[in-house]
Amino acid sequence: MAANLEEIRGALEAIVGRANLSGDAPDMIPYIKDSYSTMMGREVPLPDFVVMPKTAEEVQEIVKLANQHLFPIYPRSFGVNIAGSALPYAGGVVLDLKRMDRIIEINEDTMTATIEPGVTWGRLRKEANKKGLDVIPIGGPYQTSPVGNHLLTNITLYSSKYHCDRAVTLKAVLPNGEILRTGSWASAVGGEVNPYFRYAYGPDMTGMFRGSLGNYGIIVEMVERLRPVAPVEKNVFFGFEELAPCLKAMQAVERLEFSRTCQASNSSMTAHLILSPHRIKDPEQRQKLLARLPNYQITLGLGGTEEMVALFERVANEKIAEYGGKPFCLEPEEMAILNQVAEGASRGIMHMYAPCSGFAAVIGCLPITHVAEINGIVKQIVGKYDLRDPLSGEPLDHQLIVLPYDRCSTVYVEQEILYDPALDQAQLLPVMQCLRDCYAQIVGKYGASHTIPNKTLMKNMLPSYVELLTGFKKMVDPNNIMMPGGPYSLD
Amino acid sequence: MPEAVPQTHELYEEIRAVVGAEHVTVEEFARRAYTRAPFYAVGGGGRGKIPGIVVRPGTTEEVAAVVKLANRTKTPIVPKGGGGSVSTFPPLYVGDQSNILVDTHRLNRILDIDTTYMTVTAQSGVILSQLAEEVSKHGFHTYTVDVPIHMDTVGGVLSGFLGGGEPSDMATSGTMNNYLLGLKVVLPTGDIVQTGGGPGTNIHQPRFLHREAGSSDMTGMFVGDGGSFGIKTEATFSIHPYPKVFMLGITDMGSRENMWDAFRELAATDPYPYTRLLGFHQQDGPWYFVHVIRAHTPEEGELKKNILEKICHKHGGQPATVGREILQIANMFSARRLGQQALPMGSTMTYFGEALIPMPQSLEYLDDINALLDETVGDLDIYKRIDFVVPYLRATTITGILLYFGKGTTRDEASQRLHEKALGGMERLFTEKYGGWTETHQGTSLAHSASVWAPSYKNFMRTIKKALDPNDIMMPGLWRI
Amino acid sequence: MEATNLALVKENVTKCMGCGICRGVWERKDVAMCPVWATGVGFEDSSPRGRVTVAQDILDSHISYSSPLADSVFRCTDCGCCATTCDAMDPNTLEPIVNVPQIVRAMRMDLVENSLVPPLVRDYMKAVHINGNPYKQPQDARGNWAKGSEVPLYSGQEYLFYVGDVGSYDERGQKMARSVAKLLMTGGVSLGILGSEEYSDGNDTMVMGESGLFQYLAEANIAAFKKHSIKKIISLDPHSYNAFANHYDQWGAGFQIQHYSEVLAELLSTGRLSPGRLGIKATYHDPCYLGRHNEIYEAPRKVLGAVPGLKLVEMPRMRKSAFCCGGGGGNFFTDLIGGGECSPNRVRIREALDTGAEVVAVACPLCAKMLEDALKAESLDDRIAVKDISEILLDSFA
Amino acid sequence: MLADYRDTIYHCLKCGACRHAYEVYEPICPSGMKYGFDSHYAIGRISLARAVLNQEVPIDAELMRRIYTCTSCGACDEQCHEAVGVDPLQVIEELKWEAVESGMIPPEVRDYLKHMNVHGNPYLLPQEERGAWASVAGVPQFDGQEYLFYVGDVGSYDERGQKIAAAVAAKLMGCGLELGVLGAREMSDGNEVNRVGERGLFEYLAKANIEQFDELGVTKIITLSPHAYHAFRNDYPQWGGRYEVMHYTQALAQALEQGKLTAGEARDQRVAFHDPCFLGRHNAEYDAPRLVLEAVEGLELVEMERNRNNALCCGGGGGNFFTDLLGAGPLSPSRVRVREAVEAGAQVIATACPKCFNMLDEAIKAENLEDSLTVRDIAQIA
Repeated sequence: MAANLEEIRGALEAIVGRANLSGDAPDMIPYIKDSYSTMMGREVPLPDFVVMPKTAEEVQEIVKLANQHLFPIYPRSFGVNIAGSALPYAGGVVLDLKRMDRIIEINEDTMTATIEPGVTWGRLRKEANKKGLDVIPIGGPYQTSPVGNHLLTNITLYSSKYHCDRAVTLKAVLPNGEILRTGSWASAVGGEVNPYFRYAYGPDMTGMFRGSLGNYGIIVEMVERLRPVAPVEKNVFFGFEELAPCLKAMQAVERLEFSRTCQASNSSMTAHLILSPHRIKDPEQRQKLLARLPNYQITLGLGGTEEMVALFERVANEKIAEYGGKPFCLEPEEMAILNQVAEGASRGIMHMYAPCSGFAAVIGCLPITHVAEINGIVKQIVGKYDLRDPLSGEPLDHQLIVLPYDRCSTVYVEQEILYDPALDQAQLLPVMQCLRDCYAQIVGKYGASHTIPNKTLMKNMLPSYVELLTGFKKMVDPNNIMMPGGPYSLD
Repeated sequence: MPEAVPQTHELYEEIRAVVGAEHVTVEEFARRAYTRAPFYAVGGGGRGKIPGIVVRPGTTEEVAAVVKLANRTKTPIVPKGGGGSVSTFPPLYVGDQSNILVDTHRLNRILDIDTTYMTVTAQSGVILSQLAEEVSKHGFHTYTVDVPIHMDTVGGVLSGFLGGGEPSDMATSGTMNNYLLGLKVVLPTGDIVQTGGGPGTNIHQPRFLHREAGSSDMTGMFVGDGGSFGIKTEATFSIHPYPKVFMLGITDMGSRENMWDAFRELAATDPYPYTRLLGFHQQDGPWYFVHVIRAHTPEEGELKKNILEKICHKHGGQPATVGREILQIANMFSARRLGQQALPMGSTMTYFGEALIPMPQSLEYLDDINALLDETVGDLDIYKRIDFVVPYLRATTITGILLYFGKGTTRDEASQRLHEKALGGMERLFTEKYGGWTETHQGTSLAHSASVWAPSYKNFMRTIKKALDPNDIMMPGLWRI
Repeated sequence: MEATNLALVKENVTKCMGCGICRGVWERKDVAMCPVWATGVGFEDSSPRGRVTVAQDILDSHISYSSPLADSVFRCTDCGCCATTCDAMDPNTLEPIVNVPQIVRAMRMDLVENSLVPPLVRDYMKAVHINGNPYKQPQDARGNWAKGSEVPLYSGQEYLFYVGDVGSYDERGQKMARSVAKLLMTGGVSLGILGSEEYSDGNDTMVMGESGLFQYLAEANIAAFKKHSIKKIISLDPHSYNAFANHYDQWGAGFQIQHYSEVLAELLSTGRLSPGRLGIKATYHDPCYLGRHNEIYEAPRKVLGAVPGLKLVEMPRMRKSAFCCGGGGGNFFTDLIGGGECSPNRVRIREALDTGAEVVAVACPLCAKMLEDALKAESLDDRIAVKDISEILLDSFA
Repeated sequence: MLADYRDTIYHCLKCGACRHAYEVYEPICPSGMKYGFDSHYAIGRISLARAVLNQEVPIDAELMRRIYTCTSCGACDEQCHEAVGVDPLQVIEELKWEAVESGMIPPEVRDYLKHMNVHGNPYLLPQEERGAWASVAGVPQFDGQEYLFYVGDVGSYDERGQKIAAAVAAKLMGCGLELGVLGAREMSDGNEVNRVGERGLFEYLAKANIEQFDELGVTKIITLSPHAYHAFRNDYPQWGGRYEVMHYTQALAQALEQGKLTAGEARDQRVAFHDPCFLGRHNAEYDAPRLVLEAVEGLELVEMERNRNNALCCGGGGGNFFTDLLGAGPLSPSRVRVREAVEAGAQVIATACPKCFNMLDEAIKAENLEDSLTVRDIAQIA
């Protein structure tokens, strides 16, 4: 690329304007590191340019240019980059899409929002609320982008109630620069008035882009399903002493199919959700709270008319009691935070990363029956490496959060091993080893899958499936310009 | 006039070696029997192409072997399930007279029902009602298409219906695709691929619990593909605890305005007080709602019923006093069987303009297709026409006219006129005004859909098709790309 | 090639919507299933819908009758399930209007007339034609089953006990004929048999399209009945019952016909038979020619219900939805469907086993034989037994 | 030393919370909003700080150009502090200091500091003219009055600033407050100097001011500018300068409470108050200005979407008022801000800081909103 760098710069400038392109190191450094790369100690080269397009047409032009000059492209939607998914592993162009931040439509009738990648859950929620609607977040923080989240995964903290076709249709710039609209949006002319059905026109192409991490193209617009706000919406909280009955209760309740949202966590996680980063640093406050918290907790989101919510609550109480769970209550302020967390996309969710902000997440999507076991395994491995809580210096109690998928048939499990990110590489070694051990034992034995395609994990996939994934990649991106080189690439 | 059709097939011997003599035939009468689908004449003109050979493989591996043979000679393949498609079956249009019709009838085993992970894995030739029955024995239910549950196979519905078909509870459940966890597919090259679940789950446990857990959702690509991306041989679905309470009701909503106001309010109510909702009326008659409520407890059912009734009542709804005819119409939409609404002798039933329409435009669309109907086939002997509108989740509706031709209109006549006049009008409506597409069913919808595809979409499909099917043997020409 | 008989039922053919429901309903609650389709032999042409399609193609002269087609056509068991499941209904009666068995019979008649019947069918016809029975046994031996029993030859008794081919010649049938006769007589029914004067009822020749032979047999039987001034007949075999009740009238039959299960039910209800206690669990398999074709569902059940201690459990597919044993439509003799794991009788015996019954009760000698064969093929002899309802009743006396 | 902030730097999660205001969910970082690249947001600046710390990149003028567009408005702190507990502004300002130390600063910043060094003010005007506005306005020189009315650079030299200073003084005096100004004796408060990292000059100015205040017997100070208020209140005590410091809006609110302020009339005007960062976010004073405005008869106080702790900076902080590194354009914060005021339905955007006034007034012109929106200082409204 170096040979014709100036030519490319000129062309890119002509597309996005001088102000929205930079090839200066200070502008590009922020795009080559995130928590993941830091912990893994992986060096990611500087890209050649950071480019901020404003329109789909500009994105198209850039992609065409990339094919012409064969440079890689790494798009990022709003750029909440924690796990190394959008780093420019092979240089080239970082496409920062945060200028594409239009909420094109919030349709009250179809209860959908048409958004660009730079729109965040928070903003979408705010605008939706104005029309009596709400978002159905995937579970990321409020400042993440629905488009970006869908590129990662479709897993949600929301129960089966809302899992249908959340990403309805989308408009993507393919690696060849053409625009592809999926679902009923694919109609040449009429599609513009009806992007509200996911499955028109044969194969479900919306699904192809979900979880693709940008490998198959750049989503420039997406129709996201919203939900109406029920007359009464309420979260109820139950505490358990043991994990196994807690998970059993969660499964039993989820099978009744009335909860709007559901999640389980251990007290270590709950404390982090509740306490702001500063308060949790105070050992006294933390201990006090932990003493009041049940060891494990289930949060259920209920919604409906007053009578309905009352009924659901009663049934939930009865069901949970069968497994020894009890409702619990904390101070109003604390409950307020937990309530926000239960609704997703809140600041409380950010608290779980704080204040250490070094977290080695053991993430898996697996049957709920394995959760207690792998929780024990993580605990044991953490003990083996004698990891310490960076706040208190006490032996580390890892954080556990369990989010059911579709009535608990499987769950999304996240276990956070907190560490102090200011430690140097040598000091981080035990944490790294611990994480590797966890993965080796859990992925291998339980078939736990990450939520994102990862080269290591792809080794565990059926070769025929990998072939389909990579074959599809070759087909739509023959020059391999999208996302090459990283752990998530499909080249 | 008798059509000259070949009586032998160049791959007969080899296919016979794969599946055994009793599972392959080149008999003309047997081949012709596969060109029949419900209301066959109405959808698009006659019975169409006759396959050159019919094969009933018994295993995925046999399917793969047949597909590989077909690749060698570049012979078109048409997979077929139960043949319950109501708007003609795609093989009528695709391929040529050497077509290998792969009948999945023998792939009819339910392989696994797992109540812990709540999944069922079945071969693609399993009839949906069989699936439902077996699953219900374990206290669970599946979201399978309702009409015609007794004829359609898992593979046929997943391939032929947009979104893999609409379960009876479509108003709240979405399509079957939402409950599909993974597929085993014989690709057009003869390679076998297992989708779903992604990393780990494929190898370490025989369950496909997350479609997107490992990467892109490669499962969805095969849903609604009309069979052109491969032959499905196994599918895994999630199953659901059976809601014990089932309540059905009919409400007389009076005027169209009343119906629509209530319809909109119902669609915006959270949680849904119903699992199925249907608005319909006949000629100048009142609009009726048919609803189904499902719940896990009687109280939950009662509460939902109260909410639903309150909303209907608020907009002028009255408990309906309905005769047999209305019940029959209501049944037509909820019937688990296709034509159970008692056809008059010699009449022919079809859907006219059934389409997915954004909710706000549903009634406008209804007016448009009624006008189109008047204009194009209105002078034929029409015995009955029923307008209907059904919600799909909260965004779109399935709106259309249920049309019965009387004795004075023969099938051929109806077919010809629909084909010549009405279809064009419909295409215009969708390209110019409504987007989306007519019909959720396989057959005409797939055969015509490419006509309104955006060029880039067409390109994309062509690219995928070319890469997956270099010899273009699987349902060639289905999308006219 | 002539399709005269098919042309007569043309309206029936054109009424078909092609929905395919006639093939059967897997959900085993309301409607039955085509045994041929369930077996998986043949292709779409061997399903009821396929048969109509083929008929349409013949009528439209797209194809002609042929030997392979004959194999397909003769594979139908005439069980009538398709005619009960058909979705094309008369709006006034809500009854199905497409009658596939009728279409199949017309095609078979055409095939017979065009000399295109499969060899096994031809053998059957030939045997009946020459020997008067498909077993190629002498006519004199027809009454042999009754030898050693007290069953008298007919001589003016109130009833003729008509036994038919299977009851007369088949070992299993004979056993059943004896137990039925014994019970009837115990109940004080005055009856006699025709013995060597009995002729084949012709039911299966009729459903196999040999209408000439059928007429010949019917007339021969009628003549024999008239000769003996027979007014009331009890039939052993539902197939005979079907022929007598529905077809003999055209030749001026004029007698009253009952199936033995009806008579037994009456004897039990009037106290003329008092069964003993029998602590078993039994399920009842409806024969197609008794059930679907003639709507006799209650009588056999009443018989079983009258046995103290007997617990009747039903199979999911019963009465109108009962699943054919595979022996109807001539297939008992021609065996065009063949064996195998999915053969109808084996499917049926497994279904019976699933109910937890120790005994599957039958009321037709063909069904008895078919299911017993299945029992052996499935090696279920020690888990479930096939018994005629009369045999069960007799057991209770012992 | 940047190294002192290693923990803070390493604790950045790169979550981007610093870019948007929580609960408002709108862009909140003035420089990021303008430039877009992450390097102009806290998230990127922390990355740069880390790279500098690890000696992966040198501090140079190009790098510092990304740092100096920071207006020290504190919005990133506000977001990040609550979300993950990091205070990025400290790191950013530490970088600025390191840059000044090593001389690797953009020319615009260098010029500003040079002017401050040479002239004592960024306007390159003589010290004698500092009090000129006061004699015109009839504000007495400080001579032992209860309050010192400290005006600062903008109020002293800038045309609009002078008008505001006069109005504020008049209003305060109207409330019966005894005050005096330092006039030609007044020295820069040094807050902006501090914000661009010239800690030595700031210390010099602070000490000089403290010396003079003490010499003159100043005990109570009312400041015109929130910037001066911030420096006096939070920074001066470290050198022994402890005074009772009020921002003039606080003084007016106090007067209102005591019944000394008779607020004027506004002819049915809808007014939006623009929180100055150094009054609001940095010193948590959100209520005093609103109390004063609400007391005005016929005035309807409307709020812009981004208000109080989520207020959007006008772009004039952190030295940018003088260096103008942020530059103009439709996405410059001041222009975004006036558009927001119009969206909120305001006819007047009320300020309590002469810098904000200037920035917004210019923005109204640039946006051609003169007919629908005017900027007025609180003292001009009340």
